[in-house]
Amino acid sequence: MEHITIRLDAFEGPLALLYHLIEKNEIDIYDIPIARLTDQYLEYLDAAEDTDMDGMSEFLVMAATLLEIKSKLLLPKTKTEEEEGPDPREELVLRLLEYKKIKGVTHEWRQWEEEAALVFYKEADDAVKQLKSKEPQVLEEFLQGITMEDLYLAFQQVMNRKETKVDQVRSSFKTVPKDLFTVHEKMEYIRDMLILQPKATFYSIFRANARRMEKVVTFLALLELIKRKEVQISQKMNFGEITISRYDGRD
Amino acid sequence: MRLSELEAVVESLLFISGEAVPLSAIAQTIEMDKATAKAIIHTLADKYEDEKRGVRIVELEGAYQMCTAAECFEYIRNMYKSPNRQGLTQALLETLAIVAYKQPITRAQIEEIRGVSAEHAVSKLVEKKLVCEVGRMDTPGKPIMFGTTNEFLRYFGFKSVTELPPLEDAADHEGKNENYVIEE
Amino acid sequence: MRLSELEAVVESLLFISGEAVPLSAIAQTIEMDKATAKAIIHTLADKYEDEKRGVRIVELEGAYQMCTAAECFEYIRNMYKSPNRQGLTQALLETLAIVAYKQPITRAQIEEIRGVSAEHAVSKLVEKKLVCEVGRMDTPGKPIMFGTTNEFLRYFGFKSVTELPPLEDAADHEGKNENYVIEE
Repeated sequence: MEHITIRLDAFEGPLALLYHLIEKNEIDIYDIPIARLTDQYLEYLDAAEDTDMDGMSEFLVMAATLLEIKSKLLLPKTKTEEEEGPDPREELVLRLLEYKKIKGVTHEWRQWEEEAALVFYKEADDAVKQLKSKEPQVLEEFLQGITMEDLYLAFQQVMNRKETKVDQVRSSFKTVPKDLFTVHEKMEYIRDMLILQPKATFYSIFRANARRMEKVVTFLALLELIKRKEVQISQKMNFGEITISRYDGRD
Repeated sequence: MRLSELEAVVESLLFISGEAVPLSAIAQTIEMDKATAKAIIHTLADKYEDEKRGVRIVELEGAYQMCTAAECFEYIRNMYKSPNRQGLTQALLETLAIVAYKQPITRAQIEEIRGVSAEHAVSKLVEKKLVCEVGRMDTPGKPIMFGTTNEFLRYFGFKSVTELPPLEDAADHEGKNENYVIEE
Repeated sequence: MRLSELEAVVESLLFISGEAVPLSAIAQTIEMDKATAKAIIHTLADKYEDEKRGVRIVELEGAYQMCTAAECFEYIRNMYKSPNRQGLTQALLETLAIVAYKQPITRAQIEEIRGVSAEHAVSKLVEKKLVCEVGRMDTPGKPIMFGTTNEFLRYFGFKSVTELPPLEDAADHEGKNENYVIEE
């Protein structure tokens, strides 16, 4: 070996070094000249400069393995060839093949890595985080300010509905959906909308199939939000489009 | 670089930003003057509008932001707002009212009145401590009976359940159709 | 609802989400079966591709995510002055490949293949969110098993771990481990 310094940490481990030697010497992996390979491997270890013991130990374990295989092969054969046990090199060969497969695929992966680096993914928007974390924790918030009277009205409604259900004549009429919308709910709806978009047109806050009562409640909710200075509306010109946006602190 | 390519670049810039991007930053990035950059952005914005796409571009004081189309809002909200995240829904309100007035009551009886499954509603109300188990009915299967809790009373400010508004008054409220609540 | 409207809704859902959206979530939101939802997503993805738009849609283990087109990379980088992504070291790359092809796999099993300690590499990969714990092996000591993440798929542009380019000699899959338990 010439006078070159070898840095073992250039090799990712003993298998990498072994693999390097096999490639360099164009060795047939299925018929490894173990004596020659062992010698070369040891030469590398000798030439390696100031490697710390931690990093070295793994290389030394492999050296021991190689020497063991070498000595086994050198032992005089006492039995006929058929009775011969497994080739002492077999396990090492399997490991090298396994390692070769992984090493082989990483070349391809480098390309994928470079190509994929050209693509950006958006971080989760604050908007989405805000939409997600909305489970009301406090009972007051959960109940949204409903009163005993609301409860009473709701009960009334249910009982009425139940009675009309058995009424054959009435039940043949088209049912009129009796949605209940609260101003609180609609305020939340408009707030959510302004989380997703910085401004909304006046018409877009009304749901496409909204009935009169829902529209009234939506409008009341908008007025309430304006009163609370949570949103502001603007109109560029007379009869122009009315735009709703989050209140920016200016009047 | 062709115009359509610049348009694609602008699209990617607005997409990845997630917030409003100043016109000057866009112009600088695509190495064009502001007027050209602005024209490209507006072309893109118009295209979104004309094709009724799921995203739109809005202008905010000389900056541009990509956002979702208002028409898609309901769906986005539905995806991120699972029902158990919402507050008091109509189903919960009705179920709570039935329990309050008919207690003790079993889940089957609630379902009988409302005509739909009460499983989710009851368990949600139990979770919120507005309703609790108060015993078991002495019928086959011994179904659980539910009643309102002290939390319920505390919230509504009643000393006892006997103070609920009486049912006879129903007629008075009939015509008002006040099925919405205005908050304070 | 018309098809073009559904397409717009899907577009808005993918735009707003900062992560891969599962097909099932999209299907549920637009109230369609999965096959229809998938067809809509693919139509949209093809359109982006054909029209050379600034955004693209990628598939990640049956979920979908919107991202920028590779052609726009330079511009985005210029605007955000984001540094070039440093590639993985050979040690990390090899370890990652082992995890990808042999998952779920323990650290000891990785070390057996590479012949060196995998402690540093594994913790580095976990830190980079390319690899994560997926359970524990049902053997004495219950060692942690590792698998790849969606971030791993994004990092290389793979669609799914089942669609990785085959190992040169991938015929033998005896390496598969089945005595593990998935942790909740």
